[in-house]
Amino acid sequence: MNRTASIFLKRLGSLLVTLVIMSLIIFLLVEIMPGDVAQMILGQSATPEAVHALREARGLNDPVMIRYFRWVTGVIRGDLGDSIYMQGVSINSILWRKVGHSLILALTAFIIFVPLSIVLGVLAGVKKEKPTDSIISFLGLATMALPEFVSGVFLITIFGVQLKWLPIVSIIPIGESLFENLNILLLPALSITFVMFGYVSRMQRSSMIQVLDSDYVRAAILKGMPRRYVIFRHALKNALLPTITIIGMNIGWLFGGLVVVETLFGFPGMGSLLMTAIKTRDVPLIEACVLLITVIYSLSTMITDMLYSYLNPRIRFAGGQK
Amino acid sequence: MNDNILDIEHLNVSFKTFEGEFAAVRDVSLSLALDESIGIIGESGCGKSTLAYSIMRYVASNAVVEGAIKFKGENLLEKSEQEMSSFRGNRIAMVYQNPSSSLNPALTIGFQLDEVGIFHQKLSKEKARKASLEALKMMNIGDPKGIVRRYPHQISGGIQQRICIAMAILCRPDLMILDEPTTALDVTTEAIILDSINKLREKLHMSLIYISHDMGVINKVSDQVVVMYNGEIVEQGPKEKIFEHPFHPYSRALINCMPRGGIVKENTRLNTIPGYVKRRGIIESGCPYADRCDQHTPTCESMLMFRQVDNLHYASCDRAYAKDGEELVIKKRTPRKRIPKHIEETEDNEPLLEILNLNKVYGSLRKVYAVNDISVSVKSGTVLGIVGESGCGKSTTGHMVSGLFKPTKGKILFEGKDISIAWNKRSAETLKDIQLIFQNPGRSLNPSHTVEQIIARPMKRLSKINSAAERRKLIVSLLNKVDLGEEYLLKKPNQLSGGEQQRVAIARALSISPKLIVCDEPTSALDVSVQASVLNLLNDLQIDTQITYLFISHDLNVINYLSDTIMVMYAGKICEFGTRDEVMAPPYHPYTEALLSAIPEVDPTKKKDPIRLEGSLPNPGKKQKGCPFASRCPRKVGAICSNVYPPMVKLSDSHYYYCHIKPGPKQD
Amino acid sequence: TGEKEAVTQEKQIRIAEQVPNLITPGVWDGQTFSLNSSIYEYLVEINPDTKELVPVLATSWSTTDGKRWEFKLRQGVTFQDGSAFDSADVKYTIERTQDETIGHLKKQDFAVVSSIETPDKFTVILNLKEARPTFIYLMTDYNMPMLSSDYDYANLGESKPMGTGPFILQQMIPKESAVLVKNANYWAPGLPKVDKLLIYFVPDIDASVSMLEAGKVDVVPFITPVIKQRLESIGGISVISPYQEHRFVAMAENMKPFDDNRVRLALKYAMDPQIIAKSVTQMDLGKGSNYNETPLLNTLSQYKEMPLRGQDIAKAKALLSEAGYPNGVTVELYFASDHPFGKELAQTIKELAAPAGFTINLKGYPRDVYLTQYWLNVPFCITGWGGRIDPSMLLAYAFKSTGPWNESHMNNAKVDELINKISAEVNDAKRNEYYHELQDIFYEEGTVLNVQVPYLVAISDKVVGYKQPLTMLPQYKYTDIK
Amino acid sequence: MKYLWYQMKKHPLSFFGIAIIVIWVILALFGPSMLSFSFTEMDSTNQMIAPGHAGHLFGTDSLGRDILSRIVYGSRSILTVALMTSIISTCIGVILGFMAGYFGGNIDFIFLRVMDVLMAIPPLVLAMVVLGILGDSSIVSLTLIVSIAFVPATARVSRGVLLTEKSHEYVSAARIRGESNLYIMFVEILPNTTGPIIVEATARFAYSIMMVASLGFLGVGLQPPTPDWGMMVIENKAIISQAPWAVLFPALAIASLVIAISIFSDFVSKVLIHER
Ligand SMILES: Nc1ncnc2c1ncn2[C@@H]1O[C@H](COP(=O)(O)OP(=O)(O)OP(=O)(O)O)[C@@H](O)[C@H]1O
Ligand SMILES: Nc1ncnc2c1ncn2[C@@H]1O[C@H](COP(=O)(O)OP(=O)(O)OP(=O)(O)O)[C@@H](O)[C@H]1O
Ligand SMILES: [Mg+2]
Ligand SMILES: [Mg+2]
Repeated sequence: MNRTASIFLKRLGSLLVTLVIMSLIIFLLVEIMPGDVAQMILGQSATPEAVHALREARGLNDPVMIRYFRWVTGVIRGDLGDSIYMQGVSINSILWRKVGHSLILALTAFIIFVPLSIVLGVLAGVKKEKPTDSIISFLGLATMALPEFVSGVFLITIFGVQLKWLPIVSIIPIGESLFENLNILLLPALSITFVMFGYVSRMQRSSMIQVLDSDYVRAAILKGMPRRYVIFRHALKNALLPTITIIGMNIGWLFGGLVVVETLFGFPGMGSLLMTAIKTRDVPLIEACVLLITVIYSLSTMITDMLYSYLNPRIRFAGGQK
Repeated sequence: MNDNILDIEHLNVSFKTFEGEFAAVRDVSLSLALDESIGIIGESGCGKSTLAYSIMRYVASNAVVEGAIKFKGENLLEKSEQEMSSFRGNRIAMVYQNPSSSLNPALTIGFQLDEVGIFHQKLSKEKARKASLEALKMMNIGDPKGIVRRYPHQISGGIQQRICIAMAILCRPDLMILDEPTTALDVTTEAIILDSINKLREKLHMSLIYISHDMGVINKVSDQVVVMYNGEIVEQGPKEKIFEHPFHPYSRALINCMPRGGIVKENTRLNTIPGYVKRRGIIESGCPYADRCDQHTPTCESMLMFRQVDNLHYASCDRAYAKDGEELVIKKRTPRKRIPKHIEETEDNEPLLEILNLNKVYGSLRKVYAVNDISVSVKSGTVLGIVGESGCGKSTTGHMVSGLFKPTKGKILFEGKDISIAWNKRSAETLKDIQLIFQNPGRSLNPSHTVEQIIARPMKRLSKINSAAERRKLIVSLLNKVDLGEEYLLKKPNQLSGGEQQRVAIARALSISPKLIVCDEPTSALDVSVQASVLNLLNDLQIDTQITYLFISHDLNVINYLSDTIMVMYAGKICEFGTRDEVMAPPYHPYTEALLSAIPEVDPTKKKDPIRLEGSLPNPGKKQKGCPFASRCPRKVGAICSNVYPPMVKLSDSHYYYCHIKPGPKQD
Repeated sequence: TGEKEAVTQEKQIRIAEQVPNLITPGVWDGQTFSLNSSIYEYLVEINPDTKELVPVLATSWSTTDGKRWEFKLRQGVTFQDGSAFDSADVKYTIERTQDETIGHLKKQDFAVVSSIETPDKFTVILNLKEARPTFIYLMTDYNMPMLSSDYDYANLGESKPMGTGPFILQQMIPKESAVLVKNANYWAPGLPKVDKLLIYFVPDIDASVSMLEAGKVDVVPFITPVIKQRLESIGGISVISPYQEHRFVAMAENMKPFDDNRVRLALKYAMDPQIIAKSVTQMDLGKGSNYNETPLLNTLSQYKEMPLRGQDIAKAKALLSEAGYPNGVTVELYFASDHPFGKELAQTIKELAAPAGFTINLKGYPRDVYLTQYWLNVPFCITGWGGRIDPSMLLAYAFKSTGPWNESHMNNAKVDELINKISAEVNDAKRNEYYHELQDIFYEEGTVLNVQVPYLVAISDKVVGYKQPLTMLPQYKYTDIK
Repeated sequence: MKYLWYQMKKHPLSFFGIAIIVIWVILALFGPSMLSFSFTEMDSTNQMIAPGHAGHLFGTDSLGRDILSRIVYGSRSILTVALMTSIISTCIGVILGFMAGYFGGNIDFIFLRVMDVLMAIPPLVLAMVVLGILGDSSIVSLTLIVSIAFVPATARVSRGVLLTEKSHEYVSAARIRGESNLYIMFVEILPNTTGPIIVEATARFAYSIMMVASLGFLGVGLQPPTPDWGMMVIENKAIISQAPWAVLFPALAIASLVIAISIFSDFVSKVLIHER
């Protein structure tokens, strides 16, 4: 337990370092970007005075470091700043609602792909080199690197355009909440599921095969334990461990995928918000989104790590050989 | 039919691979009576494990099994997978080589033991636990109640293996198969396990199949011996017969190539078997050993029937030593005399290598005190043997000398020059003078370079021989020196057998004519037959060139054979130091004594009582105050042992050890 | 159930439009219209059908010489915060154009105002430095709604916009949606006709249209011609084009190779207006999209019909070699790749010009990069311009030698003179003559291709009375839903 | 060679994968010269016509451009970018990963921390933000940024492979004969790590295509009129109900190429790693 706690502290420390560096990178990146935010806001007919005035008003004329520290101190106080377009409208008021939506979408995808890919991955591993395995493995291969928007387009064509079962746009009607419109989650979540299924099921398959090939599984079989029992009691627990890490690490991909999927379906989440922010060069919003993705991703890997170390007795009870 | 436990009839196992189908077990017939113990012996790759797994009906998917395996009259090969479950672990149990990977890391020891009882004997959880504790007690494991709550990684290798054996005897099986259960363990641990296996046999009356490549081990636990070569049984009979009157040329060669029983380099040269085990396709016939046999005749091409040599003694060769009388057999078994070459007077020489208060601490957060305050000196032209259990710091010492690490403290003087620095600071001269040969030749040769590149590189770098033609000439002569031909130049390491690889490694070390070669267990990864040839080679080279060796091994027989002086190490410290004859004769340091007693003897007539060393090496992460051996010492004097570092007991100019026990006759 | 009934009885129009950037009057770049045009109001507005000026907050206006403008204001109008609207607010609104801290987009145009008089609460008099007979049109500009002199627009303009308009902002979820409710105190009796406007901000036009198809919204402005085609087959949805906009393909008069009029003519001869219309707008020429070589919209009354120059590759080639480019010429065309029709137009021009010997490399950039780094500095570019009822302002900005956005770097004394005459001429007929004269010059040696693209709005047939004049401001107060 | 055949026969799917890749490569190299339409040619009389009509095998888009020629031309840019990306990211990754793994200690620590930071942001988001901010994506900038986004992954793999190899004694042997670090890394170790590195590179290849296509889809990829498959999908998504081919064919092109490369990479890894 102690060990888990120390892992937690270590990860927390590195998370902070990560965030600081990340924030600096984003900030500098935005700094070198060509074009002018103020010009962007004011458009073609902007007067030079207008541009200058706007820069002044939004504090864009201050030196980078001052702006950076202003921003960082704000973030520490929980104030992500204002959207560049909306004086007085804090990013906090824009972002969190969308983050909530994205998390629900991610969770939906999670609920679909995690059991699906683990079950099928285990099945493929157990039925190694049999037709069942070939089919599952091919599906995994085919979906693994298929961009979300491609599978999304196929899904839209089938379920939205041809069958008309599901809405092809995932917009929440005004005055209603996401929970009243859960059907809009399905197609985007399925698009994400495709890619994730590919990754996770393949990983699960190979770790299952590796575990089934291990000495201790052999030992269990030679102890006369029935095959089914060996698979569930002896193999599965060990075979799931690497998968947990893989799922944790792929949360990053998942968030990349969210941007694409949300853009494709017009889903009001963080991904489409980031896309809008990029298109409109809403610098504080870009910074906030990227920072948040970093936090979510780092937190999820941290939780994965801890879960892993908790489930793995080798780490949980790491002690001398006594 | 009969009351045999096991009858294997004409068993054939072949594997389908990319290179075609080859036979791993060929026409093996074997019977095992109740309470009988058979030892199966043979070099690596001879199909021993395959045979064992076939009995358990656990073979790879690319295997084809033919024949019959009858367990108490029931043919196991005809059983369904489900029916087999009731045999496995219940009536036939098996223990394998690697205990640490055979236990499930995610489950507690107790769980893994209990499930056997729960499944096979339908016990309740509590009863199963009781049975498990009992089995653990039977294996002499202290604190069984604590052990069952632990996970495998929290337990040392020796105890893990004892748990595996306990698991195997839970259901009181009729037959137990042990596949090299002690190969991965230290001799002292091995001795304990062999001991308990023998005790179990007495108590439980079960039949045993014990697989090993070590004749000493087989000698200890088996009544009958089966010698396998390349998938076939070449000889079979009571162990006394086989060890004393080996009939088949292979058995004979195998027995003779081991350095043992006081054989030393001055008076003997080890027997060797040329060549290596070649896989044979299923259609090839004839004597499998024909290509390596010194008694080879054209008729060997067609396989011969098993032939009864004596009552219960069979062999599959009819001519080799058939006509030899008993005396001749013994004579042939004795290693040939070697032309003794006198060692030059090195007495007044300055030592070539001098180690002064050498220390090595690994890591900074988690410290490992690997070598603690060692001082020793090596004279030019002699062989210093370093022996000790795994983890005692032998390799670390050798590696510091060769410059892989910088010592944490202390000095290494080479020809009076301080070389206690790492490789990147050493002069080319020093690098050239000290060479290192590793344990695993497969890993010490770059798999993507050719033999020529491998040997040429140090010549180019350190001897500054820049002409490729000149280098090639030298390489060819080096290859000849290590009994390899010119055709090896363009081969890559994975095209060579283990022995050939080690020869290439030796050639590489010799290529720049060093003054000192550190040999870090150069033969432990090799089969006995290959070990013999490598030892011979090293010995010959040493005589030819008067090179100095720092020879590291955990095998006291090998050390005894090759060394002039011996250093026994324990937990990073020197226990005993002296010339070979001094160390090998009493009085001993208690650890040396235990080590010597633990070596399994090949001669079935000699009976030895090993000194049981319980426990394991002290935690290398802590600095030891007293005698490091105190925790396991059977002759501990008192609290002083664990509190005060023992003084040096000097028995002669060259012989000393560190112990609180006063020299003199053993006090018991 | 009673509540539910109330909900169903409530009339609402649902609109899906682009995500707005700034919405504060004065700095608003005119991307999202429904929100602003419903919350704010202007002194006058344009009747999209008759194109005539309609009194709104001003009940009447008059000028004698084009220099002194007098407005009579509507009485009894209140702002949505309850304060009364009067001449001080008008004065404030106009003075605000000069506020340095705002950078008002109409600053230039209102620089001509020398003084503002408010003789009483409902009269405002503006004195101009020089004659501006068409000054009244400025008051229809989308950045010139009447603001309350007591309201803090600097801080609340984005989050709590407030004006005298027919609708009040009730709720806004930034970048997602806004809800506008009927202004109960609206001055015009019977208006607005619906109770609510629901506005979705959807970044992807395609998603908006899908919502329209699915019956989830009623109005989708700013759709593309491709989508128009897609919607044509669907019952219950119509696509209207209230007005057209300019896309100027500008050739800089002082930069190679367009410094030679023959090269400009060669490009003009290489163009096929039919193909341009078809490729860029998916419409036939004259049916929703237009093309000419002058800065005037074909649809304006000022425009004089001119013959289309047919595509003549041979002539184009000849002109090009005459100008010293017998082997053709390579030039880079800059445009904003994220601006509607930009990509399509650029690619079409590249294709059409190729046979005549023009090798055109396309340089598309995001709009702000294009505007800050390339526009006004490059020999060849495409820029979007909104249509204006009174084209004189556009001319002064973009084609006068001193114009701030003279992208084609025109420096033609005759053109300058004509533009000056146009803005000062009181007589309409006289002014139109000047316009025609100008057109002739542009036809012969002009620096632009004027591709006119439709502004398209997709509307559910349930919506009646949708009005949107050339000022781009939809007039939702007249709109009703069946 | 024989071994390769044996493996291919054992994995019949690999034929399929390799065949599709070969087809795409041939199309990319020679396809444009075999086509009857240029990829920018606008057939204004034949806008959005169905596949097979008026000589347009895959139909046309809303500008009357031939879908087939756009796809064939698009294969050039996507293959070039993906190939360059996988090569560049592998090279940088190998160099960084090797340095870190080989020297260990503080260098490794810093390396791991930096990689942690870079890994904390999904590569697609990173590339999207950078390209979106820079605004101007050419083949060069696209290649560079996607490569950089992939470096953490490749560097970690290389580091892992190096660490395994480094534990082999031939490295120690090289050290104590005084070889330079560079020699050890690149002459001794590198040749033995080609298997896993090639496998990683081929996997990267598939991911590059995925990423380039996704960036195109998001509108921050290549600039028009360079036909980009991802961009074609988003451009034509509006007409999916009138001209589904304009969306489905580019999507199918992406899918076929990505799946084929995945199969190939899987096959390569079986040949080079698992079954050795
Ligand atoms: N599944 C398999 N496929 C192909 N060859 C195999 C397979 N399993 C074992 N072999 C080969 O069969 C031969 C016999 O192997 P086996 O493990 O029985 O030898 P052994 O005598 O136990 O050797 P060791 O002492 O090394 O354990 C070896 O050459 C081995 O490489
Ligand atoms: N690089 C290292 N870092 C940390 N600890 C090490 C390292 N190398 C060896 N050790 C530890 O140092 C101690 C001595 O190791 P060393 O390899 O010298 O023993 P050895 O006698 O050669 O054992 P073996 O017979 O197993 O080869 C062991 O406890 C080992 O675990
Ligand atoms: Mg074996
Ligand atoms: Mg060692």
